[in-house]
Amino acid sequence: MNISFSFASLAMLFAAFALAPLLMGVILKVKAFFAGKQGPPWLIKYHTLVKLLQKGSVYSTSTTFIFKLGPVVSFTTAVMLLLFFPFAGMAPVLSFHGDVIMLFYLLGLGRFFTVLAALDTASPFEGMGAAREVFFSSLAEAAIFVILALFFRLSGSLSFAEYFTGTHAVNLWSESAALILLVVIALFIVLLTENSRVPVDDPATHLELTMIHEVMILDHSGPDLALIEMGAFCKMLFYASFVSCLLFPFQTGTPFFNIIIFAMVMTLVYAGVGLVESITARYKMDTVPNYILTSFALVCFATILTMEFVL
Amino acid sequence: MLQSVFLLPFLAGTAVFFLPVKSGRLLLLATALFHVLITALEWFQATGPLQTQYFANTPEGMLVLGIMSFLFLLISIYTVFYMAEVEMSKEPVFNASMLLFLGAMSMVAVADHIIMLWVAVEATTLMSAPLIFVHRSKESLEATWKYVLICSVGIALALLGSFFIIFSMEMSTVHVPISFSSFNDVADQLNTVWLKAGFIFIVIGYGTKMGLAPMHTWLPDAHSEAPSPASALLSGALLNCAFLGVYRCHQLMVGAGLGDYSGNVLIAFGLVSMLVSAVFILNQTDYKRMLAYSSIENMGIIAVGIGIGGIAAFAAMLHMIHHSLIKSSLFLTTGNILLGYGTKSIDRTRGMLRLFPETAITFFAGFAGISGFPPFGLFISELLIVMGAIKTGRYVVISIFIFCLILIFAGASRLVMQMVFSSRDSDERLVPEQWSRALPPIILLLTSLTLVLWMPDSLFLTIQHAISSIGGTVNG
Amino acid sequence: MDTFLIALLLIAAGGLQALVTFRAYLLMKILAVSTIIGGCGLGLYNAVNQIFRQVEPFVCSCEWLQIFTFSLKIDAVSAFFLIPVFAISAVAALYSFQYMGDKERSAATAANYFFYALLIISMSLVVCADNLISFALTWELMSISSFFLVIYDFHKQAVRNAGYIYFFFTQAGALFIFAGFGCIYAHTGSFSFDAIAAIPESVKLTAFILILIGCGSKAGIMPFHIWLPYAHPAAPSHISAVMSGVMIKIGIYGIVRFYLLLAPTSVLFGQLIIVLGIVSGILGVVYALGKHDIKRLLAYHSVENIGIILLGLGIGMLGVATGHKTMAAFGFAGGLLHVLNHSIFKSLLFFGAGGLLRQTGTAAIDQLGGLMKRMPFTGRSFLVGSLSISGLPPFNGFISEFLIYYGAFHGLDLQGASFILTNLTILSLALIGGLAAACFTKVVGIVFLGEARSEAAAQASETGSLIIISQLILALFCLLIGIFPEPFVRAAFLASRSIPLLADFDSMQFLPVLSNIARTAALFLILFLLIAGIRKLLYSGKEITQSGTWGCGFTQPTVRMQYTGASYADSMVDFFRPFVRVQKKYSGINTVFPGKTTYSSHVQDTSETGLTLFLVRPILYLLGKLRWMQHGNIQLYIGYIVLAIVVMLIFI
Amino acid sequence: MIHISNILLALILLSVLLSLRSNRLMALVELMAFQGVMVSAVPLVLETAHGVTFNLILFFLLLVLVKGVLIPWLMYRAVKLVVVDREVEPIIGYNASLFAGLIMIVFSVYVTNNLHLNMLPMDHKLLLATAITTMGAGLILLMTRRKAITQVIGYLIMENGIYLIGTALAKQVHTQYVVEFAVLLDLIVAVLVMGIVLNDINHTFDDVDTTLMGQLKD
Repeated sequence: MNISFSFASLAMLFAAFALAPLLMGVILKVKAFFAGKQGPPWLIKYHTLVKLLQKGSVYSTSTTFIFKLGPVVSFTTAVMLLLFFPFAGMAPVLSFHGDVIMLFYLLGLGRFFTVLAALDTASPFEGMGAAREVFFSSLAEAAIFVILALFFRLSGSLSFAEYFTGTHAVNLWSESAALILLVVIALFIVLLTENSRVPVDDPATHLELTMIHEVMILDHSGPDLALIEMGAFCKMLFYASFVSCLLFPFQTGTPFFNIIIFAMVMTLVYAGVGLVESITARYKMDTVPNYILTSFALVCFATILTMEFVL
Repeated sequence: MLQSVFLLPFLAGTAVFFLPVKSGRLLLLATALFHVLITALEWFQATGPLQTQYFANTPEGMLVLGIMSFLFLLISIYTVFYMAEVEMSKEPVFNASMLLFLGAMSMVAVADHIIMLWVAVEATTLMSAPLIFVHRSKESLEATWKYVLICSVGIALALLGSFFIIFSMEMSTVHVPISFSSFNDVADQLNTVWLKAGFIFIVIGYGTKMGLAPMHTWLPDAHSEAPSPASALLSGALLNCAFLGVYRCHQLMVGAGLGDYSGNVLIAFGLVSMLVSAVFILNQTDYKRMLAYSSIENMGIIAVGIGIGGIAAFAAMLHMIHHSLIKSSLFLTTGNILLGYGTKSIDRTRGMLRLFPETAITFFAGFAGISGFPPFGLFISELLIVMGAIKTGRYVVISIFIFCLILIFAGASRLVMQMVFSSRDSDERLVPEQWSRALPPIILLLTSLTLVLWMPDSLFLTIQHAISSIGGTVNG
Repeated sequence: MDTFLIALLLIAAGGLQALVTFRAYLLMKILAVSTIIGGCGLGLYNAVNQIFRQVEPFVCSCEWLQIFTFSLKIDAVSAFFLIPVFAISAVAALYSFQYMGDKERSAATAANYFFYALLIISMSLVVCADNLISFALTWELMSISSFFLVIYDFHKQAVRNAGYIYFFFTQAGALFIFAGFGCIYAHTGSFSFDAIAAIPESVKLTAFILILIGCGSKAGIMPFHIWLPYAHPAAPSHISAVMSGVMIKIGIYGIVRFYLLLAPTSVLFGQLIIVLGIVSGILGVVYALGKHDIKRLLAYHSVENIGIILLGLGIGMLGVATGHKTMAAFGFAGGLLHVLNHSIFKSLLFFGAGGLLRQTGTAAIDQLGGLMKRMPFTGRSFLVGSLSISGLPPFNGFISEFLIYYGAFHGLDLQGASFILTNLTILSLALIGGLAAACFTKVVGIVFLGEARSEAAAQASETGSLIIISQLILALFCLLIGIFPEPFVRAAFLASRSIPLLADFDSMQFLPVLSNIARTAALFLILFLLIAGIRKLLYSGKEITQSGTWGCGFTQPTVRMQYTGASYADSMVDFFRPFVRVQKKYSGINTVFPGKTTYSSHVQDTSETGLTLFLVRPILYLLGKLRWMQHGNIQLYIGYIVLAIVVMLIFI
Repeated sequence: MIHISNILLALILLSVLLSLRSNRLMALVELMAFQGVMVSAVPLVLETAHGVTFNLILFFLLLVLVKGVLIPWLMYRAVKLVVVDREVEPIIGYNASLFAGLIMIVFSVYVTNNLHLNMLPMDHKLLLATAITTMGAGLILLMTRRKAITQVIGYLIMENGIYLIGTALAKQVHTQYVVEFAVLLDLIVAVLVMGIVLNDINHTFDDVDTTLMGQLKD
């Protein structure tokens, strides 16, 4: 295992961690812009977190320890993700050959507990959300693994660090740009799915029947909810960084430039999410699988193409 | 003297006709015991026949005789206790016929003269007719009539076949006594066309008796209508005797270089038999008929094994031994079931495990054995037949073979499971279980089991000797 | 005498004494359980010893029936498979002590212990069998003893039906194995395992396919798995655990063993296995999603996990065929380790299901609920089992899946069909993982969480102590393997060393990968504890109140309103509609004052309906048509004889 | 001598055809007795070429006794005792049966000619053709007659045919009287057993129509 406790790596990690809520604000701002509104303040998410952390909690009499375990596990897995990701071309804190498999399975673990926590409440609505969550994300996970397979084919590596900082880095500026373009689109769809964004899920809607992620955490309150929210921000950050790293190779040689460009690309990605949310409506639940399958088909297509390109 | 194996039962049988019931039973048991002793004597130190032109001590004959003798001893013990329950009016006739039947079968086993073999086989039909007939119900009469007529017709054709075989010698230049052993010596000089024709008629003739389809039609009727000890004897001993006739002729064909032809004929009949029994075992409603069809199946398997030759021939011999043991055990058990329930319908013999636990266990063990599960012997023989068939490249044959085995297993296991395990509303037991009647079938099963764990060298050598003449070996 | 044989004798003694002492019920159980556990312990010790000390294989043979030899040989592969055989059997025996509590049926219980002992012995002998005939013999013994175990509750129609289906499949499978053996025997001319590798390549494939069908029907590979979802719910739970956890792996053993013996060079073998693995894996989990009976659901998960094992083995075989060492080593190690892992967590889950069944009297998921509060130990160990079977870190299922992934990823530089299959392997592993997690969130969520859906579930209490202890032991091992995988992976690797290609493979290649996973898992746990601590801190001194669940506006929520397992899985099952046919019955609302309306859905197994529709029915129809043959008319019968003569004379 | 044997064979053929045509049971039994005597005489006539021995004559007498007297008498008794309705009751009509018999003759002549039995004397060939016809007719009776008793007669006619084939082909058998005697004994016992069963059938079923006996089937 490569452990990099360098100042840069750690600093990037903390910066990412700290800025995740801010970037969520970007989405809100973009949406507000398109709606012709002023929108909430940039720091709205920090306010929310602080408010939640100060509160106590109400627990349903139906629940068990699982309900309390859910937020902790999902937050832990999200943090684990960040530990392994090479932000802005910096070496990640940790990495090893094969870490991607482990990380996506850890994400699965987090989801497992989130879903269980939802089912723990005995609420029919939360059950509904849970069912949708596991279904859509299992499809998304399959798409992710095909992407990973493609990356292995291109770079021969199995870790984020190798993908983006190794000798055969995968990004839009390499020789297999056409394939990566397909992957970027696919990954963006996965990002929307995994983070419960429009058009898969609408985090801002008010009808529980139509929700996925939000309905699952209906009964959580106080610090528990804060952990969930923070976990969700981290997850979003992770996927956005993933897309960003594909869009641009942060290997200018100067870490400073890398970070600046990275920040810009990240903002763009978040803005992209906001843009999509502004101009599309949420799909009907039964068309969502097809939407996810689109991403899946894109990567599969890309993978088949590698049979021609890479010999 | 070799002839004593059939003379003794003939004499005893005639005597039993006129003796009172009690002493008749005693004589039955005594004769059975002496028969075993004589057989053992002949087995270990062949004394040889008085008239060598008619009778001979052959390994395959001794195999059949040995099985028959052992079975008869246990079946006669069973019969005595069984008869005590059913109170048959003509018990002396039954006991006498049993002995005469034994005599006729023993004669088949030791006959060497071609026509004498025929005489003996026909005699088995006639002697066993009263055994089936004994209940005198409509059904048993019908069964007897079909048995006697169909078998007589069939065996008459075997006589024709025998004539053809004799003629094949007369067509050639050699002249030897009309016995299988002397014919075997000159087999390569016999006229092949007539030999083939003879073989066909003999296979069809003795095959009728052996239960090869499509000549098997009497078999399910006779086996289901006969009292259980008689069914056990028919299935366990008589079919082997008929098989012996076919086998002798096959030997001759192999000697004449027509082994491939006769082997293929046997395989064809064997497969048809298996298919036919599969047809009727699925959805069977009568458990004795089910067992009867299973006998047809197993005779088919033996025919296939012999037809394939090589190690499959060895397997076929093993199959014959174990089938006799297990099937007669099953038939004896059905006697107990019939006594207990008073019906042969599978539908009305439910819940055996609760009502008649010992019977149920014996029955199921027998079924497992007949389906080829270890620790019973049919497992080995079926495995070896499959192996032998593939070794000779008979892929189609083995596909049909396996297909039939699967079908038959599917049919039979459903029925047997229903009988043994399902539940029944009433707790009525017509006749309670009794160790005296339960023990003979158990002993038969244990014998099969023992023969799997340990086979006496002399038995092995006899089998090896018997199959060597048709090119069967144990080394592939 | 060897430890192995002593262990078997001990187990046999335990089984046999039950037949004698069954009138003293408690004594019989104590003696049976303790001797079986003792024997298994000894056997386990021996197997572990064998595999790690890498001593010369244990060989033992005796003459049998003049022409055969019954011979045993414990090499690394055998020893590896012996580990789950003995380990799980021992724990299941412990479990059975309280689970088998019906004094009324002492004879049946005694028979159960007898056949249980026989099953353990025959399974371990299959694994050690060293020639065709010994393999066939012990295989059949295993089949028949497990059949008797399945029909323990024979007075129930469903159980008899299950027993019948199992019996049928097991015998049909055995005949296919025999045919495969025939192909081998036809070319080697002997029953021994020695010369098998020398037979022609084309025959190898035929033999392998035949054996694959036979062993596959035991293992529960997709089109031949039909008996599994019947037999597992029917059997007592410790038997389901052993059958699902161990016995079906013996089918896998057969495949592995004959693969090793045939030593084929073609890629077809690996590709075939991968295709089967994909089908079993994906469809297994989809059917599992659609099932509402917990034991049946677990049975389908066995099919799924067999699929995963096959994927691993298939990757390994592809690796061998293409000379790709990493792929081969990781594929085989992953497949084999998954054998062990699955045996542990599947037994654990069956134990849990058995406990539920015992306490609530129902196995229907949608009748249960909220049991985590009433059965805390069962619930927690079931949760561990669920996490493991979903392949989530830091539990054992993840380790083996990781190895398979690792092998598969490294196979991505292959070309053509092999590349596509490798890709599909990765894809289906991911899909299986996701769906398995979905399925087990359903089970845990519906059964253990929420509110009780029936009176029985509401009144349930925790099960017996031994039942709990046996579950805890297994749960512990799930976590142990997840965090300290090295020795276990090493065992699996040593077992796969029998492949010539891997003989010189450096096991050091495994170590960094494994230590990385282990460390990450440990890190995860530490981080988890840390965050849990922080959470505790955040809550210190805060007001925590209890209240009902927020009903989203509904003020009178009832337990019947909870999401059920059926509705939970509905959309997912729907997604796979071409392969999974769902039968829905809905009474509808058609009057002004609607009466009681009902709705039920039932997922049909496509291979089962296909088999019924395209094979069983036509055959039965055809054979039914032939029944006029036995017409009862004697003239016709004589006609048959004449016909036979005519036909034969034509072909003279 | 040849003429005598030819006449014998012609008579046998005639009896065969008549038996197919016959619609009265009694007539059938009488025909059978006649046929039995003729069949018994065949070896005597054929073997005289090699000289008539004492054994041969003795055996001829025995055969006549059994085939011509004893068995027909048994059948006669059976018909008297058992059968109420003495109609033959064919499944296939008499004319059709007769026609089948004629075809049978043509077929057997064809078969005999195609067997290339050059070593056999001419009269043996004729005998063979007759024998095959007889056997075939027996089988036809077995397959196409309803009454059990007719089937026994059919069986006996078939047996006669086979015996004739044996006479034509297997010379050696006829020098072994032990064997021949045993075969004959079997035949008698067979008829006896069949008779007993017939009797019981009649008691139980009130008729010997075999179509009544179709209870045992699947």
